[in-house]
Amino acid sequence: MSTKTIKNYLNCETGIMSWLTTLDHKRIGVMYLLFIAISFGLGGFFALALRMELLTPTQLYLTAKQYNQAFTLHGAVMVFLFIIPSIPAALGNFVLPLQLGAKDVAFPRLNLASFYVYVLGAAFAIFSLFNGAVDTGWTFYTPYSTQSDTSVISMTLAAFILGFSSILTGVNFIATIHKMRAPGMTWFRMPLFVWALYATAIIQILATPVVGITLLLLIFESTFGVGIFDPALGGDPILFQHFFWFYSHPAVYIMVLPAMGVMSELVTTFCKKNIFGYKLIAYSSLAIAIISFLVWGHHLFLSGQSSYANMIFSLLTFLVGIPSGIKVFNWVTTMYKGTIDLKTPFLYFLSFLFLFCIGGFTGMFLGALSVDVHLHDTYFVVAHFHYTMMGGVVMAFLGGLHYWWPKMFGKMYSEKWGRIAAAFVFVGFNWVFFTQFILGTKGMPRRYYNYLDQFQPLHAFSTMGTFVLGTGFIIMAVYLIHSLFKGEKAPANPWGGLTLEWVADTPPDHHNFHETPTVTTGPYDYEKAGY
Amino acid sequence: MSGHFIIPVSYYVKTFIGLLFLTFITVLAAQFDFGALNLTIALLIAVVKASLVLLIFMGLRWEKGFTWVLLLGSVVCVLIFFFFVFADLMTRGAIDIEEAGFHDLKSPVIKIEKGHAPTGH
Amino acid sequence: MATTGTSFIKHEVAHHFDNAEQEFESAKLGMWAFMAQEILFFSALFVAYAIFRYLYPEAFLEASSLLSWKMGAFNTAVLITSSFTMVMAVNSAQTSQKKKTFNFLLVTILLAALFLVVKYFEYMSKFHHGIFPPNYFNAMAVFEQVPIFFGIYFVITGLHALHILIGIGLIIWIMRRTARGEFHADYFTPVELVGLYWHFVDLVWIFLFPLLYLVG
Amino acid sequence: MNEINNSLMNTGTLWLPEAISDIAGSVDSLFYFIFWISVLTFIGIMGVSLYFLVKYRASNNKPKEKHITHNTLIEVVWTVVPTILCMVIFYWGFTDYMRLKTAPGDAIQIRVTGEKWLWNFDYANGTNTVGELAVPVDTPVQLIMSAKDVLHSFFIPNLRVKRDLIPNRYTTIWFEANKTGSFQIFCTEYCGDGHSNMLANLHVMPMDKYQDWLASGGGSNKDMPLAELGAKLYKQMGCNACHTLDGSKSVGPSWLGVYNSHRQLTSGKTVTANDNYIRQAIVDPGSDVVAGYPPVMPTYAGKLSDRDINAIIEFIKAQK
Ligand code: HEA
Ligand code: HEA
Ligand code: HEC
Ligand code: CUA
Ligand SMILES: [Cu+2]
Repeated sequence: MSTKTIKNYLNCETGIMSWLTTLDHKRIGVMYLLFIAISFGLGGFFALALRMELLTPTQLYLTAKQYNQAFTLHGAVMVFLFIIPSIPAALGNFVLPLQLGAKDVAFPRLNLASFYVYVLGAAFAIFSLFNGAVDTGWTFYTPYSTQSDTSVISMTLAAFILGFSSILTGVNFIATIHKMRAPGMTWFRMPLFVWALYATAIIQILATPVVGITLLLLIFESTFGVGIFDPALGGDPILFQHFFWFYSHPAVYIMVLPAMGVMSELVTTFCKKNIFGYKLIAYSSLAIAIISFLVWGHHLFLSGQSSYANMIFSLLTFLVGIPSGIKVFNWVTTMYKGTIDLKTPFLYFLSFLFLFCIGGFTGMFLGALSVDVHLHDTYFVVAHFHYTMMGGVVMAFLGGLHYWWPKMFGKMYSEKWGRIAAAFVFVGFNWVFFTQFILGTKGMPRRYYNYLDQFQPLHAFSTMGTFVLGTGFIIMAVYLIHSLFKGEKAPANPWGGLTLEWVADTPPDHHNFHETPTVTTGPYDYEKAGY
Repeated sequence: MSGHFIIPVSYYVKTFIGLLFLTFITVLAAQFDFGALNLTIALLIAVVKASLVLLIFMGLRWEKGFTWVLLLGSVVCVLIFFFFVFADLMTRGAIDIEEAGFHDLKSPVIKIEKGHAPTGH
Repeated sequence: MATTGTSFIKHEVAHHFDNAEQEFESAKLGMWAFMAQEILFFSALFVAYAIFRYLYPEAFLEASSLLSWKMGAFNTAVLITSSFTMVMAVNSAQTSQKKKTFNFLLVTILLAALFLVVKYFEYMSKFHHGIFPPNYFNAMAVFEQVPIFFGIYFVITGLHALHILIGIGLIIWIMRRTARGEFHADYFTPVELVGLYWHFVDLVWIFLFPLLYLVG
Repeated sequence: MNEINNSLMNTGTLWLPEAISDIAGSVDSLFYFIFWISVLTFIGIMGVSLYFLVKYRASNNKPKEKHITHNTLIEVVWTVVPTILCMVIFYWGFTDYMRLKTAPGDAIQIRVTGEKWLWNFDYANGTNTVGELAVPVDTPVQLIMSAKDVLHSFFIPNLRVKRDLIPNRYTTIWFEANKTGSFQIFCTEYCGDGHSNMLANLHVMPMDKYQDWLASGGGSNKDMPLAELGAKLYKQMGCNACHTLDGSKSVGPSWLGVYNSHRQLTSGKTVTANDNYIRQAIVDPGSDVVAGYPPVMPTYAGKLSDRDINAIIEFIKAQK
């Protein structure tokens, strides 16, 4: 089957059609990556637009409606188009079968289908953008969303379709992980990234359908009226919030679990050390996945939900902190007596550690009932979720991207510029969002187009940081694209990683491995490797 | 051979007859009023029927562990969903007594008393 | 188990699998995962149903009495029968009985179509009496929340009917492949998977029937 | 009544605005408790990481050692300690929450209605105000709230209270302010274009002043010149949520140059915006809708006295 040639998955077939009809998980991963990068640019564009408007307390250049559309589209694009597929669908697709020593995912056709479903969903989202946009906030709360005259229907339909793409990816990963492992790869010899994707896939399968049906109900509600969310008919708008967060809370762990998986890979490779507490990290992924189903009500503390429910949800919310903490402590301890190499991906590891801890700790503030009464729907929440999503997930995504970039494209990027960009992103990010914690505790509500004059200095300061952050991303785009054309040729294993993807060629062969690898040890046995 | 199992047709026939019979019982039971038990009885029969379909027609009985985990996992999820939403709904206004005095509106604050459901707009 | 008869087509294991066993098991596992997804998909509707039944019991009683339980019961029997013929089709495929497989599948489709026809008449008679989803509802009802019941009713039965339509499409697809002789004792994965899907559709209806038609 | 005199940014501690009730103070204590736990843990984690980073840099050659992959004691410690801390935080948060939630039986009750995009306050004696909530100091006050159209949320940062308002349902909050002065009220549940302008003022006053205020039907404006009153009402009644004075288009048309101009209506008619037209536009906005705008303006019939309306007309006249 696999004849020894220098052909790899990138050049074994050529022409645009060979990409569009490919069943190769690596190519599908790369196509996802492209779309995700574009989505991030789009979401970032809206972020810049809304931050600019917030430079002054009153109108600068957008109308109230345009501003509301800007943050809605920013949130919706970032969440549904960018962050949910980012690590699983782009990096995961590329890396997972390689790490398992498999030739492909279990259902390559389904994989391609999920990509096209994603594209279809994206098309609906873009359509809604030009068809009056949406101004409901990414949460689509009723009854506002059933009354808004903007194109809520096409945007919810988009989210609905994108949800299915995510479900299909999840189904595929579950089957792949169960059935496609290389000989000798027992469950506890799987890399932790695989464990993380496994836990993620479970949430994807069990939570996403609920948001699907919820959004569908919303569509029916605004077209025919179903009545269940409509207070005028005796329906209950809070029910919509239950339905929405039943998915959307687990969804934040769909985002962060794979990110944590990437972290585990980075810390071992760049510390050249066997991971501390392998099993605990693996189990904590599952624990987080399970607990994530039990806490959605912390978004409803002030919505009119009963106090009993508030109590239960608050209690359970605190439980998530524990497995997250276990992971954090394990990573830190892994560095102990390691051989630490501060390469660009590891810088992102450190950024993640720093920012995610802040994001997580502020989550504790929000989980405490009485404190949340003050903080709910203020900029404190905005800062919290940017610290977890941008500071956590995006940093991990960037770390993973830089880590696997040589494997994906066979080219090295400039290490120097990589570090400079990482510094810009880190500084810029804190600049923008740490400021917002203070704004929030001082009482500045979120989704505000106009604000009190006294908040202006901090808002303006935050906006300035956006440009530092943006600069970081522009530098990154430049050197990454540059490396594709002019980059040095990458060796098969530039970082000295031990997981199976580093055994494959760089870039990998169309069939991944020339012969199926056999696994005899755990994934991070650096001791044996001589460190 | 794991995975490939061929089940004797007689199983299917018996299950089929059982299902038809249970449908009949469901309809029959609905003709009598057992008061609060009505729903329980109907659901109980439905669960038995569903289990028959799952176990025999869908072959769950012969499936391996993980399929069970998936299935039970999803059922547990549904139960969590039910349980927590009801935990909210049924206790609204319950520990904050002060709040309980104010639901003259037609709203699902707490359950509207039997016979007092508001009529007309 | 050898492939019997010459009218069958030998199945090629996809390149990324080691053997047919692995291929079959992956497919089946994937399908079960998908079933789990389907359960959650419908669950939200059941939760909504439960809540409003709990809040407005009288309205639900009244609304349910506007439905014809006879049609519901008939359709339940139809679906159960179709589930049975489906399972027989799978069994025939497993034992390389091409003709039988085909015929059982055909009967399944006919039953599915019968279900939809009954459903059509049911909808029509509702529309005739002004029973529409809430925005267009113009029937006489004592209780104000009766439209909510019908809102849920139309969404849930509508989605169920959609699942049946998709099921019919899938069955047609495997019928064509059966006719070509692709399924036999060595390879019948698609038949079995479509079977799983079809039973799920039946499963949902098993709950819908008493909940919607027999409130009381 | 004077403008807000207590700034959120410049009072209180570094993080939180001034607290003006006992419970608010207790909430702040919990806030700082979590804050310091977080800061300390954070410094711990970062400090240890930094130390490792420096000590175990690849360039620091070090002897080959057995890799440590387990240490049951430490793993148990870092599971159990956070668990305990979390439970403390939970319990504290929950008890304070219940205090925030459960009003004493003798509280003064005021009804609050939120609608796009203004706050209505109804007092037991029939006094009705828009955008101005007056309460006595050191007295428990309970707000019984509901929304007219979509969700809103009532937020007084200085009191650390907030709660959503829902159509067709009542929610409540209560507080006992211990300091007089004027404080900011926000709407914090997104409710559309005017969301960020859906503001109101809380005036905490001594009991006797409060009684006077109530008796005079929500503060007397009798002595104020019309145009000045109009300017006040423009803000207080929430007209500014939809109408600008600088000619820029918001939810509704700007008031700049409206008076006596020709208005194109959706019905196709053109009318002159004279006093009668403006009065009609205020008390029955649905009757003449200006072309190019949605018919979303709420009616002010019953909320504005004749004198108020005259005052607004004078104010609109002055916008040239
Ligand atoms: C990737 C995304 C992500 C992640 C990982 C999290 C993680 C957490 N979030 Fe967050 N959250 C969001 C995204 C995320 N969140 C979003 C998008 C919203 C708002 C949506 C909207 O309204 O638009 C939100 C809103 C939100 C709210 C509602 C706020 C409100 O609207 O009033 C709450 C309340 O409890 C909350 C809590 C938490 C908690 C407890 C965690 C925990 O998982 C954090 C756990 C981690 C740690 C605690 C740090 C590491 C632990 C240690 C080092 C151990 C030591 C710890 C202790 C001693 C405590 N989040
Ligand atoms: C993954 C999720 C994610 C990410 C990464 C971000 C990133 C950013 N977000 Fe966003 N945000 C949300 C998710 C996210 N956000 C959500 C869910 C909401 C809530 C919405 C709601 O209320 O409904 C929100 C709301 C929100 C608000 C609150 C609005 C309000 O309440 O009124 C603000 C305000 O400052 C903000 C700012 C920013 C900024 C400055 C960034 C920056 O980090 C962005 C940095 C990016 C860039 C500057 C672009 C750089 C790109 C390029 C230069 C091009 C490169 C492109 C290619 C190579 C193709 N966001
Ligand atoms: C919810 C937003 C909103 C609020 C609050 C609001 N308006 Fe309006 N107003 C509108 C809109 C939209 C129009 C244009 C459509 C129409 O004529 O109804 C309008 C039109 C008018 C007009 C006619 C102006 C013209 O250009 O012909 C007057 C006068 C007016 N409003 C006065 C007021 C006053 C006085 C208040 C406060 C007491 C107020 N409005 C509050 C939305 C609002
Ligand atoms: Cu009212 Cu926001
Ligand atoms: Cu959450």
